[in-house]
Amino acid sequence: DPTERAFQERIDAGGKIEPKDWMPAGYRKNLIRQIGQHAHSEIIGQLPEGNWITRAPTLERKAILLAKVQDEAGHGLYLYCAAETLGITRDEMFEALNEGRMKYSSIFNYPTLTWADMGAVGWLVDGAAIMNQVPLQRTSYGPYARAMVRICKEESFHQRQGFDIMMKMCAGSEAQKRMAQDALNRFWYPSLMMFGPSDAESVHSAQSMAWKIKMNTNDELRQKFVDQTVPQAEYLGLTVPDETIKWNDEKGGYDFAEPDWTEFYDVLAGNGPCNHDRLETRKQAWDDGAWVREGMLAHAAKKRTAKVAAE
Amino acid sequence: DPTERAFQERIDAGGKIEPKDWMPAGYRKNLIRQIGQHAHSEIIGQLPEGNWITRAPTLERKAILLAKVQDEAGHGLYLYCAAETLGITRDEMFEALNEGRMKYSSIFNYPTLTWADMGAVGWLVDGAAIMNQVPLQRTSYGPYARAMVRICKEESFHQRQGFDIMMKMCAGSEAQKRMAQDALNRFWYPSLMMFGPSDAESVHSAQSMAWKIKMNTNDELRQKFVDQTVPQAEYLGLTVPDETIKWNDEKGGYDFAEPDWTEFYDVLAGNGPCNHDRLETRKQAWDDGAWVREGMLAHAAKKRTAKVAAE
Amino acid sequence: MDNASLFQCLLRFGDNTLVLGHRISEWCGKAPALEEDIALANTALDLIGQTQMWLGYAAEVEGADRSADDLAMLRDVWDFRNILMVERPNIDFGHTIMRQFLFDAYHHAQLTALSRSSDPRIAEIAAKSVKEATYHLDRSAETVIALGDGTDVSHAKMQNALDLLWPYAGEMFESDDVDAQMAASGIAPDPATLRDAWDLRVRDTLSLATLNIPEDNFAHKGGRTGARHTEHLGHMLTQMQWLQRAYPGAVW
Amino acid sequence: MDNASLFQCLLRFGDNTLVLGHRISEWCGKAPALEEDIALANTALDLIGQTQMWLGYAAEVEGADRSADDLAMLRDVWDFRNILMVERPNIDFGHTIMRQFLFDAYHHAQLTALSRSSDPRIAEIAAKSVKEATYHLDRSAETVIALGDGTDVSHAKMQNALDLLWPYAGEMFESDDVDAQMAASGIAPDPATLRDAWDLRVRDTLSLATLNIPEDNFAHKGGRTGARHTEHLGHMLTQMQWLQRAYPGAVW
Repeated sequence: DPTERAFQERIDAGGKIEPKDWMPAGYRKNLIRQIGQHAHSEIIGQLPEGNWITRAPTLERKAILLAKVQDEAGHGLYLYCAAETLGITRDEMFEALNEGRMKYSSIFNYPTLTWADMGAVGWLVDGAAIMNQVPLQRTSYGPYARAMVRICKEESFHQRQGFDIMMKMCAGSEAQKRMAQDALNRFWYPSLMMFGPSDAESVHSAQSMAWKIKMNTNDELRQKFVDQTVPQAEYLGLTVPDETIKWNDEKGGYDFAEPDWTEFYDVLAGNGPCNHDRLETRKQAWDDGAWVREGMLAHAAKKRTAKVAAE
Repeated sequence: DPTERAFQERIDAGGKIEPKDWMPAGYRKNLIRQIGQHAHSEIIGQLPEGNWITRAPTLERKAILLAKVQDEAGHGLYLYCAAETLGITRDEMFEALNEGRMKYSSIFNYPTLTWADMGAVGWLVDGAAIMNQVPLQRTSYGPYARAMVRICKEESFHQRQGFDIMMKMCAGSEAQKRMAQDALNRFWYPSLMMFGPSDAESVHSAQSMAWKIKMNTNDELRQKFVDQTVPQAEYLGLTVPDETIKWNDEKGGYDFAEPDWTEFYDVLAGNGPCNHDRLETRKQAWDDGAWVREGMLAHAAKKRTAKVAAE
Repeated sequence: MDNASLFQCLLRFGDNTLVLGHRISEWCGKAPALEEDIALANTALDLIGQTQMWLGYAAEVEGADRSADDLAMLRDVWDFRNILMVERPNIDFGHTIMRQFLFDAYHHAQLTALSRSSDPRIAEIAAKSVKEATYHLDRSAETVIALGDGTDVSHAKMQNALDLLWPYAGEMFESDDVDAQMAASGIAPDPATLRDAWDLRVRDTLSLATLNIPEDNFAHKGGRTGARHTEHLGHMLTQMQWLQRAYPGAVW
Repeated sequence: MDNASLFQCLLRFGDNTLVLGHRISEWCGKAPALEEDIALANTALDLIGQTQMWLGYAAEVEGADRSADDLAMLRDVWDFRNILMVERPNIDFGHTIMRQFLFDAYHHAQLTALSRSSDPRIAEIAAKSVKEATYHLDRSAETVIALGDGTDVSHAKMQNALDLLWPYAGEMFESDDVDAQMAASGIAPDPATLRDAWDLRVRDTLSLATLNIPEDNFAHKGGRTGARHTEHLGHMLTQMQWLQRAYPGAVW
């Protein structure tokens, strides 16, 4: 098919695809899935951090956390807009999320149990997210790539803030150090899982990479994340909860243990520690908010009618 | 009317009226109002204390408080049963409460703000209640009098527990003493109001006293309460928030300032600090519980049918 | 004018923004629409920022070696000086936005007056804050109008919110000795003087929202003097102050 | 058998009753009927009483000069050893009573076995508690049956509660080194051995209640080891521990 070949050549040459351009149905479908899932992750991702906003230890920490979840909602907004250029509405995506037809990152199905988790989420979870997102600034779909540029700038800021919390905890009291270690213990493997299973087992990988929707293999990114994070843990005086971790001179990176992929598939299947609560919270918010959305629409319609009548 | 005269003579002679006996419509109506109001007060009275069950400072205090609210629910049960002998159902009374057609004691429209309030409620509020209830053990309506006997035994126990909390607070840290004084400051006048306005202004008094539904005047009981409570406050090292309080040798009691009756009527009119929240909590509980009550009734009906079929 | 009164006055400013900011922050991730999530987080953020300034200055004035965080995290209910309205629970989005509007209309008038304070520090904080308050007021007024004049359901919910909150509005205009001292020395306006501007704005907006202002002007009070808060504040503090109470002296 | 393991074992007993007792106590004054208010208060009271005994003994075994109250009021989430199910929020009466039933059926079997413990103190506490647990189980089972076999609405709500809670039941029967030590020394049964009695009772009751047991036997865990509680426990502690945290060392 010459159209399809021309499309692929344009991508190979580093060109951007824009909303009005022709694109293969699979490209469109995969992008909607991927951008939508990313957007949903920003939205659901507000909840584990929102869980500590009301318990933030200082006014400054509360302000920083508020600003962060506000950014996340903003990222959600950019991403939903990017997905909407592909012919799906935000409400359709919300409904797909609420009904379990669309996913969000499995990491947000883990609970935040102490203040140190606010540090660990920023340091590890945002850190892992950035590994994924930085290359996506060069993704082939224009609106997605441009959204990523804005998002990456803020995410790296969030990661630094998370690391700053960890530094404070690790320089603090015994209880704070214990909290920090406990947070690392709980978030280490779930963070590794964020990159997805080894590419051999990943369904969408080869075609997505050809289309430049996916820029690196899962294993590449995971390795990069481990290589970046292990020295940071050492700097903090924390122990990565993996006894097998060891520098491998030959490959120029760390050897490390695989996460428990059974747990990963359990979480995907809905059996993560917080799947039910996270989704229930969003559904409840959506249902409780119906009268507000309807009221606003009705008022906007009245205003339009009044304006037309006045013209 | 000879029937009415015989009725009054029986009361005057100290006899008890029982459910199946003839009684004047006004006697029945007044008793339903009074017993119902008393029952509702036990039910609503659970809420200000329930507010601190989840924050009780020790396991023992939590257990004592739980036992107390359990007693109060039990008192409610006795009293609703007593009222039911007069030809009204508990559900009818609940609905009248929820719709504001029946009242409960105005004291429960005041908030409980610190742990010392658990002491003050026991000491002052239960103390004032007992002043009212002890003579009602001799009231003319049999079921009411018998309910009062059981209730009084437990109430005086509650009052001692409340005083015990106050003693601990007053023997404690500066903050605890301050808490105790603050609780007395907030509960003193509302407790005085519990006896109702001066009898001159009280609508139901004269007839109720003739019928022995009411055994003492409001002012008598208030004086008795003040005379009992002022020395207790002194013993605790607390200051009653009334600069005019002074022993009056001539009357053999304390002189004291009247509470702000405007506030009393505001609270009666629904403008107390907690009227809205208390009633809303009960309505919500009643509405949320509808499916449970209906489910239980439906199951009981099925069991009866099955039993009949089996016979 | 004595320092104790100025301290009380600053607590009243700072506790209002602290407590309302906290309430608003409870919405995180649960608003009716993404735009509202963002707007609520933004409002909470502004209010917490203002709290840092007010309580920071209060701590200096007190001179008892306490910080803004100490004031926020280590006082018990009786020492809080916010009005009762801001500690009311969120209940639903209608109550939340109605409370916000009633407060914003007051806050805007108050900060406008405070930006002319004889105390340069107060004038400076108010000048910064009034820009945020203007934006908050525009937004909450707009939302109240949209929902009041939306569907029958949204109208009923907004009327219900107004009826419930109205008795908590009057406390904003109460005055006492502290206010008298502040007014006399040109530090802060007597709250009673803010009522006309507030009335005008509120009546105008609620009329556009097709909502009826309750006739009863009974006003709950006890928050800004600390005499009697609601039961809700204590529950809020169990969350807000948890970490500082559980790990005293730790650095976060 | 070392003391540290016995301490852990006792925390597991005491934290279950503490946390569930607290959850139940949240119902105060809000139950669907007066009789339920009384029954729930009674259950909470029994559970808190049992907590005093378990944590009292735990504190002695630890020998670190802590009291039962210290253990209840001054540990943070990670040091709690209750199963996740008991820290789940009440949600509604259906969830509350279903959770109670699933726990009571376990608790009854556990206490029956513990009343034959080689540790006389444990045997004594269990013998006292098992009478209460018997009553709790009779009552919660009866209520589950009535509501499961009540109206369509009550049936649906109970099925919903069962579906949600079922993945939290499996943790009750998990074993680890601590349990192995306890079982070896005859102090406490291996939890796995309690499953048959529990299954029998639960299947019998749920069948009478016309409810379907979910087929998926996935089990959440992390509570009894402390590895990973739910987010709900931390919020509970902000309330439960408030006074002891805010006024350290005070006598109440």
